[in-house]
Amino acid sequence: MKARPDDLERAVEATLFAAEQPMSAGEISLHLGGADVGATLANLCLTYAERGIHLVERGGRWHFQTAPDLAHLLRREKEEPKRLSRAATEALAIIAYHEPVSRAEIEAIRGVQTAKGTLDVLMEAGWIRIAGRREVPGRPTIYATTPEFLTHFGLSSRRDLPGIEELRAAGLLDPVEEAFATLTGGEDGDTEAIDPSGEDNSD
Amino acid sequence: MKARPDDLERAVEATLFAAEQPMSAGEISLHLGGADVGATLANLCLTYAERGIHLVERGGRWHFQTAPDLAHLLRREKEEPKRLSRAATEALAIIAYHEPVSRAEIEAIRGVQTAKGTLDVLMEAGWIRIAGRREVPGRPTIYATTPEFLTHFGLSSRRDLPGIEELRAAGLLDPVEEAFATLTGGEDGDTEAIDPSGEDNSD
Amino acid sequence: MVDAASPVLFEGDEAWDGVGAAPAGDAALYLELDGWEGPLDLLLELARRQKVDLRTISILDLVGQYLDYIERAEALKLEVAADYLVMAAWLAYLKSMLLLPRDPEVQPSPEELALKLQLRLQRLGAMREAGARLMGRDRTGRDVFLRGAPEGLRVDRKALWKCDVFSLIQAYGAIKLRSQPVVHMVRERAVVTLDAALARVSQMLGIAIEWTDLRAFLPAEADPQLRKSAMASSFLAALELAKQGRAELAQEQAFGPLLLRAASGVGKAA
Repeated sequence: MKARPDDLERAVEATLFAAEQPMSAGEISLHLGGADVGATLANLCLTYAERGIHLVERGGRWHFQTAPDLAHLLRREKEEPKRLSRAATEALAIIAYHEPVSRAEIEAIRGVQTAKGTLDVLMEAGWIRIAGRREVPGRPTIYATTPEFLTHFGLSSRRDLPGIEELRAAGLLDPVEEAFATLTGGEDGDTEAIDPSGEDNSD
Repeated sequence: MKARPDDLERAVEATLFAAEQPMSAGEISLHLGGADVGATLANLCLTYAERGIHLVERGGRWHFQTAPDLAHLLRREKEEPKRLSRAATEALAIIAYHEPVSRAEIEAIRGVQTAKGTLDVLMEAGWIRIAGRREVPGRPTIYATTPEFLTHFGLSSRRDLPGIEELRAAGLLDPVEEAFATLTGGEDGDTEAIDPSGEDNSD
Repeated sequence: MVDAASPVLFEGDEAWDGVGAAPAGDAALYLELDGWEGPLDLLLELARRQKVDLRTISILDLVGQYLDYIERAEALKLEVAADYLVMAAWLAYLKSMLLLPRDPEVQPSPEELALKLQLRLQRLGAMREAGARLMGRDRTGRDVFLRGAPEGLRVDRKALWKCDVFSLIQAYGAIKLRSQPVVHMVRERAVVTLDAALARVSQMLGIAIEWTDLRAFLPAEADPQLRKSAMASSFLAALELAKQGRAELAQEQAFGPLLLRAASGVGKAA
């Protein structure tokens, strides 16, 4: 930790400390009259690395938060966030790892219908958003995660999603049909299986 | 500043950071299982003394706050260019040509009511000022232009404003009859008396 | 893959924990039929009980377990939802195909169907694990905390008013235009008044014994405007004279020439 922070460092520190929302480097710079804050942010990150407060970047936006290892000291007085149902947890994971996805694609993976309320809960939490429509027949709505999702789960970016690289490498993020075609030498794709479990119910 | 804060220091730091209210040393201690936090608080105070955030004690309770010299960052003014509305432009023109005038007089000349906000905008812009009161029943406030008005419009004096003849020559008074100029008196629009019908309307 | 019984992984889901933690293979498990999220979910749980990687799972074993499970649930007279039964029928079909000698005519082959089922289980398993790991992260408001009472940043927007001198004088011109009293001037035009026409027609009528076209009474004027005016007033004059009994009017057809002569009585009297 430097003995004496420079003026810009102090200003960035104060700005982020006072902010009610995470801020992007651009927003901080704008607030501080256009100064280049990239190096300063990196510096501050280091400065606080060993303290009880950390400066973190989540989805390109920066904020201060308490060090994770102190959770046990702080938790008791704080209300825990509401627990997510299993359906909502799975839907969130599917959206995060596959985004953007349609409801039909979520259902294809889960093998069951997704109750209307499930996605609503995730929207209300501010973790997912409607990301447009897929340009296929029926033009289904597609969903993606939000910057708040990254903030809440402590992810710098979607690349930080636990195990996403391994899952991608193993082909587990590819649709079944695609993986199947790869495994069987590109034959399949349109087999009309008497599969009762909803794999083909594309929207 | 110490290279590595000890655990208690980190805990106190995080506790005060996350607290929604300032906390007394006793409350902090209670929160952290009874540790003596007096020395730690004094330490933290020093640690942050030169930073953009300060740890301060107010009436026996501690909290973090933005360094006083950076308080201006919390409330920043942003200037947005905005075009003057038509009503405001007309009111300003009347004040410039006829000053000092009361609001009732402005309305009499414009032929429509002038919202209170219109004159406020001109005051906020710094182009008009209250120039006293007219000594008539109701003693209405009268308005005149300011030196900033001349500066903004690039005029060395109000005599620079084109007179009626010039306005006509410029095609700005096209269908207007000759007789009109005598009604408003004077060629150059300087401080001539204006339509007396408006003068007695109290504000 | 993570052991299904791991409580950390699926914390917060009572039904699922209950199932996962149930004593292996027994009534408790069957009673939980409502707890499954569909047949695929049940299959995945049964697969996990094989405690092997989903990539090496024996689909045949799995099918057997599933069918067994449904049978026993039915034996216990539990309500088994339709989709579980549909899956059971499909799995029974798959199982018989897998066991019978391969018929090359049947497409897709049972091995391919089994592979697809396995791929689906892998995907659901992967996402279930990902969800659990996501929930287990240092979450804001549970593990890490934001500043309790941020001062907040406020940006006060101040209008920077803009106007130029041309707009100003243009506005003044507009006001002057608006407030100028409107005066309508009617241009003077040459007309033949009714009185003039009356005098002229009655004078000329004195010498017209025969029917005469009204147009003959008009002054010889080049100006068509004035001629129109003369026509209109002469017509009115003719009507007036007829009303007074001093003239007679006739018209042989609609829009035909209007004929005029002195009333016979009058003529004789004069």
